Amino acid sequence: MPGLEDLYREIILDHYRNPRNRGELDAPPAHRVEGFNPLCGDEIIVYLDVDSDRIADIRIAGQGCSISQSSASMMSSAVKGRTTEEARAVTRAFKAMMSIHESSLDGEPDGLVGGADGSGGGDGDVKLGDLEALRGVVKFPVRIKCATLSWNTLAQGLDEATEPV
Amino acid sequence: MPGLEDLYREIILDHYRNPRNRGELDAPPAHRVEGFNPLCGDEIIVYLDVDSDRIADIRIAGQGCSISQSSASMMSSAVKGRTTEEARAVTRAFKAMMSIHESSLDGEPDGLVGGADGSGGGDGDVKLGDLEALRGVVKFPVRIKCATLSWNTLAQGLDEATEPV
Amino acid sequence: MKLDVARIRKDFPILEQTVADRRLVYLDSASSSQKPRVVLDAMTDYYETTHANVHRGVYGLAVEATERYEGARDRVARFIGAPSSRGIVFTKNVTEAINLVAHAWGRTNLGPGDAVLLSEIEHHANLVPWLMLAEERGVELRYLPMADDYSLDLSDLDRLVDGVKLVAVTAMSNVLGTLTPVRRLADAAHAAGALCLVDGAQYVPHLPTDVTELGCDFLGFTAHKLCGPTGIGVLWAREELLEAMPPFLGGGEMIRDVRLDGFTPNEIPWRFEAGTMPIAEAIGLGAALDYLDGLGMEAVREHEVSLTGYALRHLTERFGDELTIHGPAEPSARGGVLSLALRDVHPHDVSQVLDQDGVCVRAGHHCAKPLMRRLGVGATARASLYVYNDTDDVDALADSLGSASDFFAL
Amino acid sequence: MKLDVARIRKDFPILEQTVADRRLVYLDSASSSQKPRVVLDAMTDYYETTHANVHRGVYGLAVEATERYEGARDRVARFIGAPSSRGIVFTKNVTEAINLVAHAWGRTNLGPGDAVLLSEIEHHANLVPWLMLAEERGVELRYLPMADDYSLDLSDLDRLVDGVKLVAVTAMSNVLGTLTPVRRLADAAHAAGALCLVDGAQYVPHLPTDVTELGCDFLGFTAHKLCGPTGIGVLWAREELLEAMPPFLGGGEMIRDVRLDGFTPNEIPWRFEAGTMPIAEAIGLGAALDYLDGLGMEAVREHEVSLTGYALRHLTERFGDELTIHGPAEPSARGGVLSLALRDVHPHDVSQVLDQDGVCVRAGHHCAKPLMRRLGVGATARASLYVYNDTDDVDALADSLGSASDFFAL
Ligand SMILES: Cc1ncc(COP(=O)(O)O)c(C=O)c1O
Ligand SMILES: Cc1ncc(COP(=O)(O)O)c(C=O)c1O
Repeated sequence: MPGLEDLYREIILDHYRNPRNRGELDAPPAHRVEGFNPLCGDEIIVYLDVDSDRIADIRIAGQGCSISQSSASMMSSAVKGRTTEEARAVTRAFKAMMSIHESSLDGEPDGLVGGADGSGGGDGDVKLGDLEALRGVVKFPVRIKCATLSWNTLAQGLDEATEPV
Repeated sequence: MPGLEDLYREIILDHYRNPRNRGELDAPPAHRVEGFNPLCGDEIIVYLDVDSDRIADIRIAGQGCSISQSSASMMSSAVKGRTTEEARAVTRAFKAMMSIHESSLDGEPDGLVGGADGSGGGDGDVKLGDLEALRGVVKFPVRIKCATLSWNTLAQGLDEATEPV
Repeated sequence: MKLDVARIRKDFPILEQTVADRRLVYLDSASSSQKPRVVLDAMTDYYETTHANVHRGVYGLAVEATERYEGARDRVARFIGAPSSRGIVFTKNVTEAINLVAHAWGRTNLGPGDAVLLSEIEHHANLVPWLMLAEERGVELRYLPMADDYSLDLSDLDRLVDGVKLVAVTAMSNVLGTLTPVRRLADAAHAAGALCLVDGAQYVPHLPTDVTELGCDFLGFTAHKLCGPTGIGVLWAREELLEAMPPFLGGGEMIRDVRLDGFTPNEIPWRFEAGTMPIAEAIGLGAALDYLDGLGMEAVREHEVSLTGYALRHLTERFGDELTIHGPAEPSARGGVLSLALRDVHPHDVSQVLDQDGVCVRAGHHCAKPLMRRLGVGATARASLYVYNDTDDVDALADSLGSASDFFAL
Repeated sequence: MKLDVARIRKDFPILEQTVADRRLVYLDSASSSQKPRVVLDAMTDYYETTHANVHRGVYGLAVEATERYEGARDRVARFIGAPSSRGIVFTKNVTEAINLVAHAWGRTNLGPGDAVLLSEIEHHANLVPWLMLAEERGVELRYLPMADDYSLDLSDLDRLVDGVKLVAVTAMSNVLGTLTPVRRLADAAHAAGALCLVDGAQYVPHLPTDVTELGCDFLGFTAHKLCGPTGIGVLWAREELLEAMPPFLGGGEMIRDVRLDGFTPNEIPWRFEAGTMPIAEAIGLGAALDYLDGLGMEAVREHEVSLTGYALRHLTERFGDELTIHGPAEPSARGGVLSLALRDVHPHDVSQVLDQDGVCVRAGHHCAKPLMRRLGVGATARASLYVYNDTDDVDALADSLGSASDFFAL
């Protein structure tokens, strides 16, 4: 049985206690996207300010467990200031890291998650940095949803923000 | 295990092969009532000609197994020419004989069948005659519905025929 | 590969019973099959080691229970060749599966002036939901008739299918054994701009099933007829259809969010699984599919064609005109369902005599009253075959029919 | 009479498990209870000796299966003090039972301008069916609020009940443990000319139940929370109400006759049981009720009041302000459901730490999102007690909460 220290790395607890980019942005002009984890009731709200294909600002609101909150916090740091393409690449790389097992739990079934093909999509050299700390979550399949919630919400936000009007 | 001879008494087979009062009556003036056994698809149609509270004539149509057909045939002989009150008394007595177990099969559950209280209702001296041959049916609970089908249909017909218009 | 029936029979505890010193001759699998020990063990093992409610817990047991439940969904998808398990909805039986479609898809897509094409040979499960919809919504119902050789009469198909929005048919008749031309009907439906629902209650347990080859849009079946437990059935549907369907039953699990003034439904397939599902039963169903795949569905089908052929020949030789068998004469055109009429002896009486010999056949209308009327009978005595039946069972049936014939001789 | 928990624990095979050398501490019975061996044996025995489809066969097995299935119905009627088994309908879970009422009774009796009174503390199973009906039919939904002591606030009852056609409430909250004043609500409903539906999912497993004393018109509950199997639930209703209700699901068994242009429904209760029912599960449910009656429901209730009292005292002493317990303070006013908030540690994280010690509690919204919003939380960690729990389990919970508190200390 994997131990708690596999899940709750120090850096995760740090992001949980001191979340980065916490708050709201005026929407509009910012995009506001909500994500739910029906399993546990977690709610994430992502505010995105996309300026000519670059994430000029991002804010995270909502509530959730240490994993979903720290993942959201790390995500916000990882994509802030990046282009939407770069943000999408990190998302794919992160979801690839998380993709093992997600199928058999109450998320998307087999092979329908972006992750698997993302990892074969040439994002091999994306640096995950701090996000690597979340790798241990894979050993706790039911928590994968917690870790990916903010990323799925971000992906939806990027789609909406870059949609031709 | 009760044997076939408990169920299929000679007199039953005789009524089955040579059903009495088989046929139809013009309705109106006669009353026509249908009964179904949803278990096996048996259908009985009873035609009743009730003249000032007496069953002047009765005819049986429909199709069914030896038990339902012979029971209908015996019933028709038993009530033809009787007053509706007498017919009701025989019905109660017959259903009392059949009442064991009917509850737990797919008919009316516990204690809601007329039988039980009918037997306490002073019909103790009603002579069942040939109908006694059907007593063995009680050992084959699932066939009780076959034996009572025509009687339930008769009861409904008597209610309709004697309803104040 | 041939089935080793003697070995298979040992897997089914109930078949060890004797009745009046003879072995139990169970010929009612079309109504419900018996269960091999592995299926019962899978469920008991689940309860004894892993039970917890699924999808809602972080703790180990709940995670494991969820994995086993969702694993059963994947297993079902594989068994019927479904492209993904997202199209697999668990229900309590195939009846609920068809009602689900009638409610969630039917009420959204059908109104006055719309038509649904059924057939005369359907089980009540594929009639009553549509009759209810017809009554409520003024939907028109049309019926493919039965031909005199017990096949579906397609001579009028073009006219009948014209303008319908759904063709809903059984893949195999539970009374006649008739295999229907599902692919052709699905293609005709699609050409007419309609969808095709298949009632696979009798088909899936007995033939290799591939939803892509069948070409249908919805397929329903039920676990208790294929060595699985009672209490669980399956609706498979093309994912795009499920995605577009509103929920049917409301409650826990099928929601994403609930407020006092409204709710947001969950993703498919969970959108259609309200409340605590038959968890142990899903696991039992998975074990049943493992068991059948272990035998090989091709082998199962071969066994049944050959045994049905034996039964048709043997019974016809022995009883001649005394015995009518309502169903196709050609074993390859049918399943192992033999609806018998012994002279004018009522099926109920036939079954009663057979029961004395431990021969279990079903007497009744088999939940197909319109078909009974079409056949001009009130009921039939139906013997149906499965993996654990062999020629001894057929011989016992024949002998016992002989006794019934004698007993009721004039 | 006191429960002999040590002996009871031996009846539950799953409780023999150890996690990291410690005994399994199962505290999630509000979600689903564990099953005693007698229940598993009853189902296995049924499959191994008696299985056949019910209500349709003349042969011995089918008759016996029918008797066992209908016997389970009688058993259920006795357990809840129902005047007869004609009012007992088997469903797949309580969620389906409530949906059945919303469809068959609701769609017949409720339209625009009509109102239904629910409460803020309901499980989604008693919210979503009514939300769906409200959306479809323009029915108005009203809510009894929760008071700050976690009871239902009845101060506005007269106004709220005025003009409603149905009052639908839980008898015990699955989050707070609150027992609601069912009798008073039923009387208020009747005085207002309305009916009263009770969601007994949490009540029936834990307290002696008598529908006549409760005074309600409909009662639903679910087998898997009272030592019974998954896959079966119960709707009890007053017979006159069932008699007047049209069918819900259509198919075999619920009909009297079917024609190509219409059908005649069967008598109650079978009118509401379409298709092959969870037969083995009904028998398992019967065995579960035998088991509980063997313990004595009065004794079960006493045990839980005393254990809940112990837990409330013990946890409050040990954790003080660190731990919030969302629910009534008085054990006699509640069931053994303890919704915990440990400082600001997220329930998901609490449950994860507890799982390491083999302590199973549920973290989440418990299918009561409106109540979560009312409590101002996203989720709680819920420990719930049953007949096999004792003070050792509560102590293990407390110790493990201590670890969680340390682990997440700033
Ligand atoms: C109060 C209450 N109502 C309804 C339900 C739903 O029960 P089921 O999921 O068995 O339908 C539950 C349990 O989940 C409950 O606690
Ligand atoms: C062709 C067909 N459809 C539907 C059903 C209904 O199955 P269930 O009762 O499991 O819903 C049956 C069996 O009874 C069947 O044979």
